[in-house]
Amino acid sequence: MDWALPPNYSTFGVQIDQLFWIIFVITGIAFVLVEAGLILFIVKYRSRTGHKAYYTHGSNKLEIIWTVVPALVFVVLGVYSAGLWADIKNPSNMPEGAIEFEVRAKQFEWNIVYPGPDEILGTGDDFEVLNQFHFPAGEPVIVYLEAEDVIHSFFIPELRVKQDAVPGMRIPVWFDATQTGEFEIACAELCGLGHYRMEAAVTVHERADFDAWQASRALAQ
Amino acid sequence: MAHAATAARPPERGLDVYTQKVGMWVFLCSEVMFFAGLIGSYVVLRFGASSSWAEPNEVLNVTVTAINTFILICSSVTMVKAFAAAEAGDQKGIKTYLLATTALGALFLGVQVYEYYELIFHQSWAGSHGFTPQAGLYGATFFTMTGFHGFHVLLGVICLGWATIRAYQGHWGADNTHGLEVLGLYWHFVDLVWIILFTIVYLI
Amino acid sequence: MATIVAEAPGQATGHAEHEQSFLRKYIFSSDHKIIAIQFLFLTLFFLAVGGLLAMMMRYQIAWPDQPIPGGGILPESMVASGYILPEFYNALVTMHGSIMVFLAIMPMLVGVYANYLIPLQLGTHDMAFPRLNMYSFWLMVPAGIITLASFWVIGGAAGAGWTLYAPLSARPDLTGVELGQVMWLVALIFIGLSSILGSVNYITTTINMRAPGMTWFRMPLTIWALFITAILALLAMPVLSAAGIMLLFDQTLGTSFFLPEGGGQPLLWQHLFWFFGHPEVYILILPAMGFVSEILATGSRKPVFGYKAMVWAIVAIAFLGFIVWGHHMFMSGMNPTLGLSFTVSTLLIAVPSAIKTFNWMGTMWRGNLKLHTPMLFAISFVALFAIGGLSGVFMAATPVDIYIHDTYFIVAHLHYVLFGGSLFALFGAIYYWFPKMFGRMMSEKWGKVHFWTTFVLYNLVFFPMHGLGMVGMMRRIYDSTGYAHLEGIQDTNQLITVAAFGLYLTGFIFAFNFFWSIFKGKKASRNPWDATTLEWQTPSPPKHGNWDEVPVVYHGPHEYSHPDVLDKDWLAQNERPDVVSPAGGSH
Amino acid sequence: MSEAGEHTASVASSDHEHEAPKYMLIWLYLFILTVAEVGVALLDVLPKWVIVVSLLAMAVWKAVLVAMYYMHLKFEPSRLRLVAVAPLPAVAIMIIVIMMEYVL
Ligand code: HEA
Ligand code: HEA
Ligand code: CUA
Ligand SMILES: [Cu+2]
Repeated sequence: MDWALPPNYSTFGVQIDQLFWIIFVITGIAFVLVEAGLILFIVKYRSRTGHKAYYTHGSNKLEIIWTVVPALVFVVLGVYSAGLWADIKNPSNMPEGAIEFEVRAKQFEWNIVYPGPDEILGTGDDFEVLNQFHFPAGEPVIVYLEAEDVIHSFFIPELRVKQDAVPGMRIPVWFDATQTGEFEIACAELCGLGHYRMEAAVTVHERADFDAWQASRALAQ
Repeated sequence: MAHAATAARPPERGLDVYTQKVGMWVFLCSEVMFFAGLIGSYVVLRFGASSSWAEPNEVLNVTVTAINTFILICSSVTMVKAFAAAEAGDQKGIKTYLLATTALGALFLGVQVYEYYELIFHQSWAGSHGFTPQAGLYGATFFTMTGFHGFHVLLGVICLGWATIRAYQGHWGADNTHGLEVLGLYWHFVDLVWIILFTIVYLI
Repeated sequence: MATIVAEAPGQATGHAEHEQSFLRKYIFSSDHKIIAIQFLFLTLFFLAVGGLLAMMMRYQIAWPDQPIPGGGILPESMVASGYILPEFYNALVTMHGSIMVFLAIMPMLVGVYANYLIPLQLGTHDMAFPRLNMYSFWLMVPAGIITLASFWVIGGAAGAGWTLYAPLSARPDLTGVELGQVMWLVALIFIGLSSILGSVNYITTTINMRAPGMTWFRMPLTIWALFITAILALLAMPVLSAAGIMLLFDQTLGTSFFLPEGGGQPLLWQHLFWFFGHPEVYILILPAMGFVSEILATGSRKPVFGYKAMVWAIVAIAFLGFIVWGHHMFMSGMNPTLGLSFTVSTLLIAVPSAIKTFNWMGTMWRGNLKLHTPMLFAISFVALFAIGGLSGVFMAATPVDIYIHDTYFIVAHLHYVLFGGSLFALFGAIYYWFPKMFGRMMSEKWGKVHFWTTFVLYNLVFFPMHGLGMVGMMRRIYDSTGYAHLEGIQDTNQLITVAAFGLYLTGFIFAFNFFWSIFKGKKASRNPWDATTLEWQTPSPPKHGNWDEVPVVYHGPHEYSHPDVLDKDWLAQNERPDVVSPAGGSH
Repeated sequence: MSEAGEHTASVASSDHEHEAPKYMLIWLYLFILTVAEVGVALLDVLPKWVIVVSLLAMAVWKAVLVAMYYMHLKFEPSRLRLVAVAPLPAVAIMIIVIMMEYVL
């Protein structure tokens, strides 16, 4: 196993990965500080006979330092995450003119509703395919998530996408794949005994290939 | 810092009230959270609901329940009177008022049982016969909230009955009021919860 | 004296030892020390059960294509022709998490140590309401029995995760679990009641029954932690009970609080659960932090560094703990704007934890470290809690959580804080207070063996899980071999499993040491660790009623190496200043 | 030693040096408020939001009366009052935040 995030294929995935590694560095510093400090103290201050410990009740200066410094780090981190989060998840920041799909999750399959050649959901040329999700690369995609029975979670690791599908709700998710490729939708929320095998194939096409695929599928319906 | 002789020093100052009373108040805090969980869910479900909620008096018999509310309020007065009688050492008062409180509490329960009976067997809602816990969110929340309140009243009535028996044995008096006060706190709290429930379940 | 006796009603004869029957003395006892020991045996048993479930899970994850050894003894509904069934796996995960949280760690932290330590460290004869205390133990017993029984009913044990997300948990037709889910909720309601009764006792005792001189800021940090924990439990548990009752009605009465078909809201369950659940995880760590502060001070022979900062940090964690619950719901479809405020509060709650971590290090700094077993566990608590806390920061950053939510990264986080945190602190606490409880020492040699094997194997089991999470391995999956993106992780999974088996075996080293020491351990003196708090100034074990005469407190809780005290390096809280040394003052 | 005196006093004798509260008067208030509530709700002449706000206000008013007089909070030491209101912030946070799901 490599200790790495899988290759990233989505636009905002770059920033997510960046943030991951930024936090990795910050927490890494804190980690080294704590662990090295502990080891140093164990070695340096282990009990010696006749030695008496240094008597102190603390230091206000130090308390202030180690309150303020982490607080500042966390505020900066919070502001940065907040911005990125709003870009990714806030419905008002969803890209305009994206191609739209509907995904209906149920035990234990993913029903993908395609908009058809007219690229509008809810019209006559819509069609449904079980466990196969095809979409074009290089342009934003919006998926409307629904669930029929229990909560499932729509997870495509390479696209850094995850969103629960909740019965009774219709939740939009968007992403923009940078390259073509073959991936999987995995279900990330425990949904019953078939949870572990609730997967679907994802194929990211060039736009032209996608149009061709969709046209052929629409005809076959 | 001058230290007084060891044994004379009292325990640290706590809340300046006796322990059972503190215990009851602390316990009531958890009861507040319990009912807040139920009431909060009710508010959220009703606010976020697509289906309609009935107007007051449409399904529930507000008049009967208003009278019932009044009964519970009266039982709070008699309870507090029983406590005042105990403080004054008035044995007759203790007995009369405790008996009255128990009776009023039981009466409240009786009316609630009657109300449930009428709702389940003679009321219709949303086209179906019988207003039951299965009658949509409205029925479910109604029976859950009033039911748990009723359960608390039942526990209270049992304790009150016990306290009344003790009263006839001459247990309470000017030198023994704590038990009554603590029981009273519980009883008034149940009344208080009902005041809130009555408003949001029956009137709004 | 008179006032003090009046303070303990129902136990007015706090120190007049009556002849009591065996049953009253050891089974239906209302002595807080006996109740604590009863809780200890019960929770250790459930720790072993929870661990056993984990072992079966680990076997399945590592070798999904091989029958489990000894599976034949389990009924067909769990293990069919040697293979663990997916629905049984779900039951294993659910019951492993639930048992560990509700029947092992939480009652061990609170049931055992709040009961044992609050009266002893505060200097009272017993709890405020000893009878209530007994009920709080005896409510746990049916909860445990129902939980164990649920494995054997038709449909098996609950299988919707310890978080019981509706609608899965509400509809038997969707899980295949018929009774198990209901039984688990009933058990949960018993546990809730038990913990509320316990909390009422702990809070009342702490507020109203402290010994003379035991001011708020002379209370040992353990008491502070247990007191604040009790407040958390008091306010959070009832919400779970309320939600649990509604879920129970959804399951049995056909209501639809959490079922969208009937107009209900699945997300409402999550809000209520986590409104309880996040304070719950702090219930699971605060007492551990208290024990560690105390063991570190004793082991370093120094007062706790920044005592007041430590107290305020506990209070801050508790307060903030009520406003961060949404961080478990970032991907749940919750309003994204709400997610923003939860990110900020979640990051803020890490600040008091940082304060605590650095103060622990400050306590060790320039100390005179005695590396006995409790101390080793306490130091590694700091080391491992830091890892778990730091991985929490990744998840608190919402964009990162998009990727790592519901992966093994979370599993790594939760075991670092719960096992590396709570359980390590508990092992430390057991070794530390064992002499007081049983009057004998646990073996140091076997204690050290237990510590080192546990420490090494523990890290081998849980550290690689961060990597699994980064690769994208989802939680609660029965078999990960079907996924393209999870190719090549099976070696790691097998390594983890082998280490986990070893880890389970270390439990037996501990169990052996524990039982052997109860009967054969070296006799303990009053104060084997040269500690300052009140419980060490009584005989080991203390008698019924704890004290003939209530002690008077003159000093702060952790006065080690006071320069004015010449003959020893500690100053008990109740040592008269004029007796110890002319200049010895209180602080 | 004044601390000791205070303490024993508060434990031994009850805390009712205050004049007895007017229990019947409070009862009258509660009665009138209940009648007013039912009236407002059933007559249904005011705008909906006025009804809701006034009903909630009256309910809270009644609850406060019960807590203050029948549960004696008015006459208790302020430390005990602190215990009594302790859960209210948690209640407020819980309900307000969950409601924000729908408002935001
Ligand atoms: C004892 C229990 C415990 C504790 C103490 C914590 C502490 C924290 N937890 Fe954890 N958590 C759990 C138990 C616990 N957690 C469990 C059981 C789950 C899973 C539930 C489930 O779904 O089954 C979970 C899940 C969980 C999630 C949800 C993840 C998801 O499902 O997607 C999140 C998200 O924010 C989170 C965050 C945090 C944070 C920020 C802290 C912070 O309090 C940590 C603070 C500590 C530190 C940060 C380390 C020390 C500080 C320093 C060394 C200072 C310097 C540091 C810096 C400057 C960075 N936790
Ligand atoms: C405090 C809590 C705690 C503890 C100690 C543990 C301990 C362990 N856990 Fe657990 N775990 C959880 C809490 C805990 N876990 C929770 C909350 C979840 C989430 C559940 C969910 O998703 O719903 C989880 C989930 C979880 C998973 C994820 C499953 C999945 O998502 O599919 C895994 C996988 O490996 C795992 C493994 C282990 C292992 C190998 C141990 C081992 O460390 C166990 C080793 C055993 C012991 C240390 C016991 C030894 C003791 C004795 C033998 C005592 C004997 C003594 C006497 C009787 C005197 N756990
Ligand atoms: Cu669908 Cu898990
Ligand atoms: Cu949390």
